[in-house]
Amino acid sequence: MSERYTDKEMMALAAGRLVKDGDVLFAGTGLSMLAATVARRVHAPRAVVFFETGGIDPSLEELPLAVADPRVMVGTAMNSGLIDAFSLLAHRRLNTIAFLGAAQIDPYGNINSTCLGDYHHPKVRFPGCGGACDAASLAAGVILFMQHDRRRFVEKVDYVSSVGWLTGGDSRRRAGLKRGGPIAVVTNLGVLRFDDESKRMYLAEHYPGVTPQEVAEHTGFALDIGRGQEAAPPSQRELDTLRQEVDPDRLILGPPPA
Amino acid sequence: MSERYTDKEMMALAAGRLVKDGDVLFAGTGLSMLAATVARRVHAPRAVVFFETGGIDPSLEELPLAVADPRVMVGTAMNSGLIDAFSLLAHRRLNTIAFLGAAQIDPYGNINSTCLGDYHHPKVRFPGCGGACDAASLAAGVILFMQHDRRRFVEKVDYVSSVGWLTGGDSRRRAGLKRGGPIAVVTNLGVLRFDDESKRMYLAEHYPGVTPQEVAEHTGFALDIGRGQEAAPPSQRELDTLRQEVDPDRLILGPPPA
Amino acid sequence: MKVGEGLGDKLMSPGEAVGRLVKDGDLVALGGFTVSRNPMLLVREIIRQGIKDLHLAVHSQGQALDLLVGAGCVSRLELAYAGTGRFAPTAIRFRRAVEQGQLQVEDYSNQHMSLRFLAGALGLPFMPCRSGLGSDVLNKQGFDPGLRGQGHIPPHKAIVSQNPFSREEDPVVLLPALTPDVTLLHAQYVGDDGTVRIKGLTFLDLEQARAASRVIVSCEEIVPAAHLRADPDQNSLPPFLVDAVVHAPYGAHPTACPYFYDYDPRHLSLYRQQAQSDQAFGEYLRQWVMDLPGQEAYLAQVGIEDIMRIKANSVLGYAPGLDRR
Amino acid sequence: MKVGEGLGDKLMSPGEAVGRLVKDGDLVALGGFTVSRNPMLLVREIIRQGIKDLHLAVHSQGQALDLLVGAGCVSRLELAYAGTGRFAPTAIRFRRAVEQGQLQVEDYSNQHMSLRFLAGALGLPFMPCRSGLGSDVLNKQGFDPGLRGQGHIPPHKAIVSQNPFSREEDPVVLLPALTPDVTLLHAQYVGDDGTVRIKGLTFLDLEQARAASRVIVSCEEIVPAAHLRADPDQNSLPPFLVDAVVHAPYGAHPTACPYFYDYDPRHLSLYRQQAQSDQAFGEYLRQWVMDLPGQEAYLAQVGIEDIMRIKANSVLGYAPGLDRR
Repeated sequence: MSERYTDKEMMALAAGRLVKDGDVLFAGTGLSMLAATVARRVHAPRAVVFFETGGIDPSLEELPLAVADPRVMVGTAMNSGLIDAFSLLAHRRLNTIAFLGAAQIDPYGNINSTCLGDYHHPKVRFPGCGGACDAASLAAGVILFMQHDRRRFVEKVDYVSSVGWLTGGDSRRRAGLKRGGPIAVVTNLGVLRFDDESKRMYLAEHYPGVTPQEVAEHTGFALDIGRGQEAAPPSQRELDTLRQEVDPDRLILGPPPA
Repeated sequence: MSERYTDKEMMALAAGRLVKDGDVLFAGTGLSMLAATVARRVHAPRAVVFFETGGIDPSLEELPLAVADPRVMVGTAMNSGLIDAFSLLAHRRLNTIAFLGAAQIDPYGNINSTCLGDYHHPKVRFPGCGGACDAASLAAGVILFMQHDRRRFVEKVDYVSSVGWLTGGDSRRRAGLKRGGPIAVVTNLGVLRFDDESKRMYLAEHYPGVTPQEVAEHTGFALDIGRGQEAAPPSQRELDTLRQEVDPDRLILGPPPA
Repeated sequence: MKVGEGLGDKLMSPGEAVGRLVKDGDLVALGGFTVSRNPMLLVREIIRQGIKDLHLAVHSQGQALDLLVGAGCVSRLELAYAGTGRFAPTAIRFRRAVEQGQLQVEDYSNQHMSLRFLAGALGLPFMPCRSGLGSDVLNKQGFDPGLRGQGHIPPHKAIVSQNPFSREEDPVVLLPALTPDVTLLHAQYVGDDGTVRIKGLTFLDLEQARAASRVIVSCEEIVPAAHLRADPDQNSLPPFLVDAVVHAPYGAHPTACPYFYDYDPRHLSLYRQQAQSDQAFGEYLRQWVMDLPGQEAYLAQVGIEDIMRIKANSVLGYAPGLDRR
Repeated sequence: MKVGEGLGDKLMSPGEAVGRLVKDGDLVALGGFTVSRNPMLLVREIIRQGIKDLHLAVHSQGQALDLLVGAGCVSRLELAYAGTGRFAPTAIRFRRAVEQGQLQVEDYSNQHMSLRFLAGALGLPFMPCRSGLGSDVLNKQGFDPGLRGQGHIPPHKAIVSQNPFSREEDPVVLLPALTPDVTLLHAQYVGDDGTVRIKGLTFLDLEQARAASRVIVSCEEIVPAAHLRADPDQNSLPPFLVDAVVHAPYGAHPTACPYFYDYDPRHLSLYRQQAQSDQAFGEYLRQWVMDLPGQEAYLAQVGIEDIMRIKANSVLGYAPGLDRR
């Protein structure tokens, strides 16, 4: 257990642990591909991955670098398009879990992937909400990936691209969203969850070697760290699966541990 | 030109003559199949046939007996389903012409294929509007087939399954239907059209051997017969095409002329 | 591994599939269209199990609808069309049941039903359209207004309202989504992972399946999943939308299953005759449904001669030269 | 008859197709998705012809969008996402144009754009959905409110209203249909009758084509219609929805065309570098667009080495083992 590992490895594995067997995973690329794939190989063999582009349950012999990568069209149960993919995302009989990332996040898990500054005169323009807005609205649950720093964890995001728990409490339901909402935020420091009642973010797990105080310091809003537990380090099986089977070329994992 | 022919042959050919080259034909089965196919072979080679079931431009080596017949799925440009078919029917760039039949018709070309008597306690129940209501609403034009008798040509149909010119004038447009409306009614006695202004039915053509008076007598409402011309009899080429190429087994044409 | 074993619990006999997944009072959608790919084997099983009070939702249905209605399994019906083309321009037992007041019927058009299933499949509450404006399809309601908003009956049959994106007068029809309890389909192929492939026209089968809470697929063949996954562009439904797979060769007879067999003109003509009277129809039910629990016995009664007559040419998809008079 | 002759007037050079069918100010939809099947050859031709003031409508677009925006052909853009995944998480010239106020942008989600094109394809005026409730995608408008209802801009970005089929509070989003003047697609196959077959994921291409007034399809191969019509389940569009067919081998480069070639990591990295500065981007435009009117010259400049590196395995659909760092 003393093997070294990188932040990205820990993030992929921490997110993978949140997947339940039978979940239907709406994956982006990058870390979400790793999390979904490692989960299927380690503990959730009946979890299924699909992409908003219409690739449903691909074999993923090689890692796709975009959701429209030809690698998401191979060995699938079916190839279709966006209309079908969003039909699955919203399906009442499926426990669809979406992995999303963003530039900014607020204490209720609302995220911004559109712009910094004023929408009409942005300082920085990002790609836009893409399918994240749809996943955040319609999936049965959302798992968020974030780099943990104060400029990204902010009291109020500049633009709500994709809703989380809105203003907390039952505000999400009152806005008309019947299910879903963020389950957890997986960062390079730990795993944050949302209070059952208030729906405000709190620290659930800090990674080995990270203190709760460090997490609070890297968060741009007041964060409840009282419930934080130390996360289990990666198991050998998890690391081996991730490194040898899922991303052997380290296309997404990047450099190995120093 | 003295060759004998049956009512059904004349009807198929009279309707076929109304097809223009390049029309996109929404066909049912029966006479409409014959009309569409003979038109393509005689004078409108670029007319295309499609079916509400999703069969688009089939080769029609054998005549289908229903719009879901496997014979509408062969040699097509594409096989799809109802959603795609209705998308074509309504398409603003296509001159879609639908062939429809019914149990009753009124002077404005509104038709009934649902029931006789009160809708809630019908004396006779028919199959229902199917895709005819959609074609009558959305196509660029409609050609109707009717057996010509007083019980079928009525002042007021018992149930408007599929709209024609509604109450005449611009009432169709005022109801929200942007285009379309019936072009002609092809019967076993002649071809009826609709007045440009009033949209009321009038006799345009009576078949050779049929008098305008006979047509009026078989019509259950007052019919303008003043504009009636004698239709051209079937040409040898039309008859040969119909009999030898389109329905050689007379599956739809029925018994040959006595 | 034997073909089919990969399906595990999903592979069911007709009795198991219907017994577990179809309940009295369910809102049931039937796949296929008039004379093609009707889920006949599943429908005969529903009749044998005596399931009652079904609420059917179909676009244009023929044989499966008529048999279920004739057997008294159906209380309510939303439809666009009931018939089998030239064999029965109006479905015969359907016609009789409506004329005798035994069936509550709500009429829609085929595009209406298409969009209602599509709305259900997409998780949308309703769908706009323009079809039927000015017609009695929108002006007249079949279901008792007192029952609106209860059970499976939406609060409005349809609503005509102004298009909010137009500044001119522009009426549009709003149609309520359909979300069946269970959809019954007959497909050519199911992979041993549950992947479904329908060949030829798909009609509304895919929308009906995606709109449903439960899906039963009967199929001509169960094939290795690897075969279907080698060409996923052609597949129709993913495994996780399918609850039960029933291996049912000739499971759509007497309707067609393209590339396997044509519709059976002799059986459809026989049915037309027997459906004309209550007594003869009772005899048909006894002879072809109640007394024939197994598909083998059913096919034996159809007879090898007719089975061979309707066998499809596997390139053309139908039986060329079949006597269809 | 030579392959392609059956297309008659529909078979056009890129210059003819764009010159006849794309006009200044048009509402243009681009097929493909981020790094796959972008209509790159057609887009380079639009740039060479100096077409201006385009109003683009896309879901998630990458390379084609960025090149058109960078070349100054676009005034307005409705989109859900602009990027090419790892190669440019935000499309680079798009980002610069927005930050410099050179582009009017209206943000929607991918489902929003899907449903808007679907509405256009079905001839429906709008489509309901539930995505985006409570978000700034619905709360904030990009286009000048004074321009709403003019030209290609619908009178409302979206409307949130009560679901008329629910007796409880139930807000729904209504989205206006999109009906492009012209849609540009790149497909693998077009038959010499104009039938289109897209292999692999179809994204929104089919809805975008069916929603449009005019359709230009560039393709890897023009093949005998009989080949496509022997398996019509796999076909994507009928001939009568296609106005121009452009024979364009490698016409999606540097994005992928599944089963023919992968995306080109070296070219996308080169583009990323050159797109960073106005000057280098100008150089890219000159080198790769303006000075290269023919596809042969373009491919010669890409070079046989990279052409072979990205050549897809025809079974897998991509280039296995391609160095994608």
